[in-house]
Amino acid sequence: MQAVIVILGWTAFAVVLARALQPAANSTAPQAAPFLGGGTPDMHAWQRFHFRPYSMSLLFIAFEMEMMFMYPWAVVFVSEGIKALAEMGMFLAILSVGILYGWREGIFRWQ
Amino acid sequence: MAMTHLVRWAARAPAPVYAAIGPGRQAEVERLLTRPGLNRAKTPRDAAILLVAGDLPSSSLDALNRLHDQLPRPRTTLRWLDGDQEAIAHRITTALRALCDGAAGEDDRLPDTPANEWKGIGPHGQGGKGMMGGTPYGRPMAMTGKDVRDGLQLDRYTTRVGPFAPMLPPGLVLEVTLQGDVICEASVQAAPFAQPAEADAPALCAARMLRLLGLDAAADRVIRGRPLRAAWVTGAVPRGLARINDTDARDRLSAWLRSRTVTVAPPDLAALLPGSEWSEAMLILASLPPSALIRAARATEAA
Amino acid sequence: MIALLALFAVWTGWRVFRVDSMVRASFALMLSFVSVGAIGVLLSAPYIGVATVFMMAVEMMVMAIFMVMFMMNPAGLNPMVMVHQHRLSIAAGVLAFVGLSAAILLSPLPSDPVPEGSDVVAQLGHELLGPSMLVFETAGVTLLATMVGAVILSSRQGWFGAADHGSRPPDLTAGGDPAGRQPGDGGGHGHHHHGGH
Amino acid sequence: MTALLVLAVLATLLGGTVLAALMDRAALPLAALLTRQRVETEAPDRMNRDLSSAWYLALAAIGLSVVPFAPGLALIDSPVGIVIWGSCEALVVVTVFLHGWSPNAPFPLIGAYRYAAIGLPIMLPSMFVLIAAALPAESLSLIDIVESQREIWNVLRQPLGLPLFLVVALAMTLRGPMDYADAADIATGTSAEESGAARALWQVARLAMLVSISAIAATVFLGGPLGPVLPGPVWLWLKTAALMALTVWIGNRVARTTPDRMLTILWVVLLPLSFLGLIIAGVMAL
Repeated sequence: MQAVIVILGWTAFAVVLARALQPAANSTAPQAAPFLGGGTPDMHAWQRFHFRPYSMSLLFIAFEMEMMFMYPWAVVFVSEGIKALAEMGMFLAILSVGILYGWREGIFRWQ
Repeated sequence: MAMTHLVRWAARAPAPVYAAIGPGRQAEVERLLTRPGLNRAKTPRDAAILLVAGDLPSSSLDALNRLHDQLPRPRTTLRWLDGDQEAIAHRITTALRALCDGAAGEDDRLPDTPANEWKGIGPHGQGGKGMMGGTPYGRPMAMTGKDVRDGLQLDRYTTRVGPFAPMLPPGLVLEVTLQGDVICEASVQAAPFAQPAEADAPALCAARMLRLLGLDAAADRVIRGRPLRAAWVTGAVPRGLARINDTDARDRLSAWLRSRTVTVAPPDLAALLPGSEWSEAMLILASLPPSALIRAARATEAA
Repeated sequence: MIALLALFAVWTGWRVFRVDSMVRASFALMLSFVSVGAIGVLLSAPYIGVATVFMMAVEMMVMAIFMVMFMMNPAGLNPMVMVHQHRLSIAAGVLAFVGLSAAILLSPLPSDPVPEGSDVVAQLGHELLGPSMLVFETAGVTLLATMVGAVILSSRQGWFGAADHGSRPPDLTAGGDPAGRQPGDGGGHGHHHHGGH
Repeated sequence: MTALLVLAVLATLLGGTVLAALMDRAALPLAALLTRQRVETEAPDRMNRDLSSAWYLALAAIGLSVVPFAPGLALIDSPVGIVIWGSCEALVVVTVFLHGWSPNAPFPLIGAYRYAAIGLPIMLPSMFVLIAAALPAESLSLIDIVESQREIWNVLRQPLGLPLFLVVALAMTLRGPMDYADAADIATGTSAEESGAARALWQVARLAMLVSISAIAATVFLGGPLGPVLPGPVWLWLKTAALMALTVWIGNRVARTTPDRMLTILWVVLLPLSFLGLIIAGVMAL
């Protein structure tokens, strides 16, 4: 309960502070043009942005998902002893195969 | 009360200067901006003073006006024609103090009209016909096209960068088509301004690359002739970038750091840049000494 | 408190379909999940609750990236409608709501309060290493299959060359020209400056 | 007690931010920013632009709230402290992305996507080193992690932990070699279109995050409030300040490579290293 209230409290505090400190923005048209060192753009910058490491982000999600199993595992590691070590070793070995495969396919770089 | 303190502190802060560098003045400006009381702003939004060094050709006045208007108010423009560093540094601090004391600063130079006419067709007035049509908020949207790397046909963003972009050599106007952050096409719209041989000095060339690597303090030290204090400098530049005459960008940086002048044959920029990611492209350009770049761009422009 | 968070979750969930921008939609959905995670924390499931927040922050970030990448008008510069098949979706939504509410109201809910001071995270850990070990290891293999599948489907270049090497897109008309990118002109395959690093 | 802890978090955040500004020599320039106009770009996402700095600041405060100021005493006394901190890291990536997305301008947009590419995978080493620290404590709570360091600090027991976590700290505070969001080649990236008070607030939030992540690192690796003679909070402040100075120093001295290479380094070098760190921690804990 306290955790949730504290988190909500800090968020509200920061938002109020930011609103108070940041004045309303205003600009004339030439000021509002995006900065390009004196150059001009042809179009809006918002676009279907080609995020180059897209394969990496998919692999990352899968990896992140299983990392979530590791937190409860860490708590009982000492009390479960060698069994926990073996089981997590197996789990991580399976996942490392995925990383090795991704590396071999060259997904950890800009496509 | 709080406001007076704020203004007093603001007057004592290093003067944030954005430099628009003209023909022949690159080396002098780069040396000037390493002085302790001055701060080299990387974007006009962070600057209060626009320093215009040298005589700009009339073709770049429009860009200068655009740049001037992008500085937040209050702002001041200073022109620097002679080479006296002491005098201009003093003028900059005086101008900053005047701004802090409540001087009005300069008005916009360009008219306050949007880039394109707004076409109020959509139900809310800002759009065109269909999801991708029209000029919402005064500009069209990017459209899909071919990609040079993985063949995924997403949007292409075309823009001109320069002539006063902080990461490009002064005077160079590049028209680039980006897909994501990878350059698909590049063409030289205006060549860099001519610079004397002094701009090829190893310390200055090394400092330009160091700034791109995020080592501003180290770059200032190198220009002032002090030993470099930084780690993993040459290693951070990828191998094989802009390989010309058997030297790549990393080789040239290490030569400059050992105070050796580098000469390279002028490359074909329009062929060199496409296919590289934006930060690689900027490293490629910074790894070419200004003299080679100027000759390269002139050749491309003529062709 | 729980009711407020639940209301916030529903409101942000509704916003997902009312905003024009894909980025706003993704992160509205994230806020909805964050408040669900906070409800989990309040229901004495601290690990599950906070892990929900963690996972959803990451996943909605990736979702925003892909939404912007592939959707038309991703920033909502032109106004648009984010929902399709209005009637069907409204009917499905109402039906699901009624069904779930009925299930909640009609089924006898167990009352099994968590004893004060019990370590729920450790219990979860013992469960994973004991009775649910098979589930846990199966999840590992499933995720490996996910990884391999995602890489195969999304990556063009690979160990054995480009994924579409030698493939031919389907015809637009019977016996006509292939649709889309033509085999051989493969934007990028031929002139790859960066294959080496 | 709670009120006292709220005050402690606030005071630490405020004092630490001022200290960080002095270390960065940014105090006077930040004050000067407040005297200038705040410009607005064409058709921006106003809500996200205004809120991103606030979220960043809030995440710094939340992160600092899980740190125990004295043994057994934290504002958020949660059994899953390091998971809360992990969520803060994940939300920092979202916040920086929104900061770059919202101005509708090319350089901030490139910065935002670059940061997403680097900020997401950097969380994996971060999770591994924090889980490694949780092994000997048999708990995810930072209070228990402090208790587990009464005999020997984690920095000695798990030698790979602190160096790896410092890399994460650089990425979370947009600093030096990991500053892919606000790099020089894109004219300070996500901040390129911000001026005046908005720019100042974003920089302040960055500094506040430096305080927060240094306090977490001091707690997890340097025993937090543990130490002889002086009271707990003083030890925590001293260790936090030392780590802040170290982070700033590294950030100013190490070159930033291209995002493409850094991505490969993250997966191929840092991730296996953090694997190794976990194995070392596991064997030591048994």
